Amino acid sequence: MNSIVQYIQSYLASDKTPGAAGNMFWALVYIMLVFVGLSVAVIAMNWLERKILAHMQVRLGPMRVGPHGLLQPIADAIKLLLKEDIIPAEADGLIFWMAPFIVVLAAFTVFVVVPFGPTHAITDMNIGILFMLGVSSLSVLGIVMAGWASNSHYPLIGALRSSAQMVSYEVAMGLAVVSAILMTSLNATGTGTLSMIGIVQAQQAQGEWFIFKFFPLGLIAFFIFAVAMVAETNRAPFDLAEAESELTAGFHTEYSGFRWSLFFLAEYSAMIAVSSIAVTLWLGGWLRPFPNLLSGGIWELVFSFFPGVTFLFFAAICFYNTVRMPKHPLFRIQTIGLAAFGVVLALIGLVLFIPAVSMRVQDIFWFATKVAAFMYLYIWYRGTFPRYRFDQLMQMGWKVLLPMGLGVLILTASVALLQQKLWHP
Amino acid sequence: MIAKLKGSYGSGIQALTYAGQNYILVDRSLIPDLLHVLRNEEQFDYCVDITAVHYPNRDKPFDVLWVLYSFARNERIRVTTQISDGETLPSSVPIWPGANWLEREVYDMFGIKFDGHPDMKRILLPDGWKGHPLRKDYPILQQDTEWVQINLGIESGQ
Amino acid sequence: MTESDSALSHLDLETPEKPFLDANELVINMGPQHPATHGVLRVILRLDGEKVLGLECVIGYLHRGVEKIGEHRTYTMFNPYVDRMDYVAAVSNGLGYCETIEKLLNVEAPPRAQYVRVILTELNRIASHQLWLGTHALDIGAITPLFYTFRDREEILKIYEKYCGARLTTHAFRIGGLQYETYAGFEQDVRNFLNFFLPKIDEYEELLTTNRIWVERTRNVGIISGKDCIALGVTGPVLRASGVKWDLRKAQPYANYKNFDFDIPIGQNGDTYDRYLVRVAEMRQSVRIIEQAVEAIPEGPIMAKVPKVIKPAVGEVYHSIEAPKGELGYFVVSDGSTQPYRVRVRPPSFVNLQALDKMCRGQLVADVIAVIGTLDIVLGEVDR
Amino acid sequence: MAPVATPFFFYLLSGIMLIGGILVITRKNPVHSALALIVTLLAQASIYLMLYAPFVAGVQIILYAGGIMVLFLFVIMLVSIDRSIKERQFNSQWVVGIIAATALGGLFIAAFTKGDKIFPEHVLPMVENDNTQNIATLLYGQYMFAFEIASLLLLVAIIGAVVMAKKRI
Repeated sequence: MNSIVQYIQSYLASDKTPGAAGNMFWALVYIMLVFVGLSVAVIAMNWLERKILAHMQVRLGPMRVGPHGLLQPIADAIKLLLKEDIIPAEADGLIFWMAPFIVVLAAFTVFVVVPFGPTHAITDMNIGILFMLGVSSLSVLGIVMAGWASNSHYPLIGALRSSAQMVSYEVAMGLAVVSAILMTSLNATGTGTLSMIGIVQAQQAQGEWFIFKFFPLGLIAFFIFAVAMVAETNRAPFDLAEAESELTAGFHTEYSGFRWSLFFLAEYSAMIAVSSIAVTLWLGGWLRPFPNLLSGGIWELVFSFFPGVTFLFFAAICFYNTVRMPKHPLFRIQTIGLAAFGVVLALIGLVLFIPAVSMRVQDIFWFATKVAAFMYLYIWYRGTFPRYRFDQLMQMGWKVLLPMGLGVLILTASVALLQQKLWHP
Repeated sequence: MIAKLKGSYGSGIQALTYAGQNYILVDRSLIPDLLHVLRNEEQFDYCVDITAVHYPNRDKPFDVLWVLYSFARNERIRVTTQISDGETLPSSVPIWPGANWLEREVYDMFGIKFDGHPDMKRILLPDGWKGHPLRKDYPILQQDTEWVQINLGIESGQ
Repeated sequence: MTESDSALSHLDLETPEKPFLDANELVINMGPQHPATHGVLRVILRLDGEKVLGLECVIGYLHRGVEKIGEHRTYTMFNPYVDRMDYVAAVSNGLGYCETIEKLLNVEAPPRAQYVRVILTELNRIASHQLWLGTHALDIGAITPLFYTFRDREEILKIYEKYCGARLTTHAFRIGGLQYETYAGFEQDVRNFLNFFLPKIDEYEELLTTNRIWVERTRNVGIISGKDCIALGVTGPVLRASGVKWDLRKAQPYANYKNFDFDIPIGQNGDTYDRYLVRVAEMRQSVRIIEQAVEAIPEGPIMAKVPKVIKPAVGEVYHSIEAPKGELGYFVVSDGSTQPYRVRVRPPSFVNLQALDKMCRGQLVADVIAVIGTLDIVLGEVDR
Repeated sequence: MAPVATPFFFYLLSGIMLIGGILVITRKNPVHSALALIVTLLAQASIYLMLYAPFVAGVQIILYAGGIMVLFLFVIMLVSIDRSIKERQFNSQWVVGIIAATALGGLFIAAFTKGDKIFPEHVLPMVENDNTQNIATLLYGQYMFAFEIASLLLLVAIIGAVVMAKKRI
């Protein structure tokens, strides 16, 4: 008994990820945490997308289920789970059945290496970024299978479109990633790293986010990645695979109920996954703003307040809206619900002010904030842009992003080589 | 213009005016030639409409009429001809490609066939529908009960 | 003859190139239940990959026999039916019908009625173009303009509701003039709307006109030349975007359009982008017309001397107006009874839809959607 | 991290690979065959991982499972499936196939039984952490020439494919 407790406690003192430390128990705990956190994030994202998009479009969005529609995603989830699960008669049953699972599997597995903090990752792999790209490229398989197995024209065209699109943009994406990885090799040993944690540590060591490195080379690489990642996740303005005005719903036209919701889940977790790659490679991962410039005890203290203050701010918004709720008996439950939600947020915020907690959780907060900014960008795109046409999309991928990526890669390599030669003549 | 046409076609053409609108009543035999002339020499390059009217008690029960417009003259003209039931007309699709659907609609509604039309079939009603609804002997409540029963699986829509 | 032949020859299907990998030609059935076919249009597409080899429209799913109904209703009773054809521009339909019957009766609506008619019809044109813009942008993937245009269209519908109680199928006009005097504050409402609306057009344009993706999706898509337009009988903004400066309001003025000063916006290339620009410019011109009309609106009677039972003399009349979608014509034959002997409607959407095949050939599937949108068809009018 | 239950995972993965391989050649539907091949490739990638070659495993997943097999499926879907099912399978050369398989199997068995004498005795140090760096050093150092030749070959293949597929350029 004692040894088990010791085994569990031993990790807390370690500065490695549970995977690297070889601690099975904490690895499992982390897997559960990531899984639950991701599911909550997808649910929150669902609500936020509808709400933000609605306000961009001068309407209110969900307002009925719960205060300000807060419970809408849950209602939707229940609806989807209770819906009839239809498999078309002419469909290839086994493949039709497997496809959504492969997509979800690929979308969730990548989070094994996502570094939410120096110790907050399930494991740190030597080939971390390669693993992420590789596994996320497997989701194409699921989409192709879904489109083909439906045995219907619209899904087939949707699947062909999305797989062609994803395979094409992976090339540009890979080049952008390589140019960021090249930047990690600017240290005394001259060797870079593919490890996600190593990449962030390299940015810390060099005192610069890679987006600002070799200005404007890092910025261009980041831009290429930012465009390619939207295409990679089949989101507006690159959502041709599910362009509802053309192909009704693309590859998941024939899916319904639970299976459809799996595609939905996969889409959003894939969005979070690619955003976390971008954050890790260019935006300093878990690093707080100005870790070197504004260092020292006081600044550490100030920045450690941020997570708590953010949650208190959200709680304040909740309370403000509680006060503004219509004073009508029908709204009583909603008002109480909103107040309770605010209280929960405020409590979380207060807990985050405890120094021990805030030190441990700060990294996750900064990482999540950066990812959330990307998520907002995704919604913003969707509200603003029309949809690209397929040939224009391909043209953009192969004739604009790919040459740009190659150019940036070559320039980055040259500059990096030059700098190394100057350092070690 | 009318005088010129009369000169070349003689008694086959009758020029009429009602409510300030010109229209010409022409013999069936003149139809393809006259339309060609109107299109190419008189610059009536826009075929506004083709339609028909059914007069069941007449000898030749159908009035078929072309509403034409000339951009150059800013002028509208109606060409009307009378045909008997079962008689066909030459298609004007070679003259105005836009006549395609208009002629199909006339066929659909009146059962007047146009020779040389690229795709002479029903347009608004389903293929296989019996009867031509805009004929006067087709009452307003009548429908193709057989078609409705086979295709919609109900006794009658009315 | 030769000229018309050439007009036909490029409508013929070119022999398709032999497709790569011996892939079968794909036949896709778009509609009648499809999100982007604006109702119940069914388009059968023949595709080589994503390239359109040819298409065929199947219409008639919304056929209600409006022309047959017309023969069995009195002139007055048929008036509300025409609103149901192009239901997004019901007022224009009503104007065309009332003017046709007035012509048959040889009466003219009094000046005050004419002015109110012009105001309401032009408001309707704006509403129709707004609805078109929103749905067209939605087809191309921009969802936000839809909500903006619907928000502003609401203001027009409010004016209608205040004037005649209905919002969509208004039945606003009567044969010989108007039934209702305008409500108190009508002019002020219209003026308020114009002041509210002009900046909103800029807002739409800000979202789309210079949007790179919008321009790429619409420029050089669905090109149709002015010559082809005329050959196919295409009218309205589509014709004007192809560079033909022709608008019935100017060419053969009806109502009292000759009293107003406005321009006919035209395009050069006849592509989807030009059609978009033309329609947006038309909204501005409509605003101009309404501004003039609302300032000059005279006092006086609103109804001409029309008998209680309308029995026109024997005769036939074709009259057409510039509806938001193109030339809307009515051909009415009277046999001297209280019911029209024959009512023929020349629907602009029906004739314009013929150009779809010509405009889509050789383009991609995504362009078909854009072109269906840009033709601005209403299936209620196509099928009648 | 120390390896856990190595033999168990080895046999599990080899079993998956074998079953996948058999499915590839027995399925009538080419899409099913392609999917079985993907399973085989993924199992193989996992075996690379067990051999402390994470980079090779990652590349295997990205290139074969994620890239090439997707293109395979793409082509299979474009070509009408119904027709290819009806067509007789390519099983007329089964005699040759069995001979080749037996020869290969014999080679493997020989290598397994006589392996002690052929291959050096000592076990190479397992270098998980520097694996990628080592591959890079080898590829761009010792084997630079071979590497570049291989990429040139691929370039020629790409151009050749484009020329063959597209008559007008």
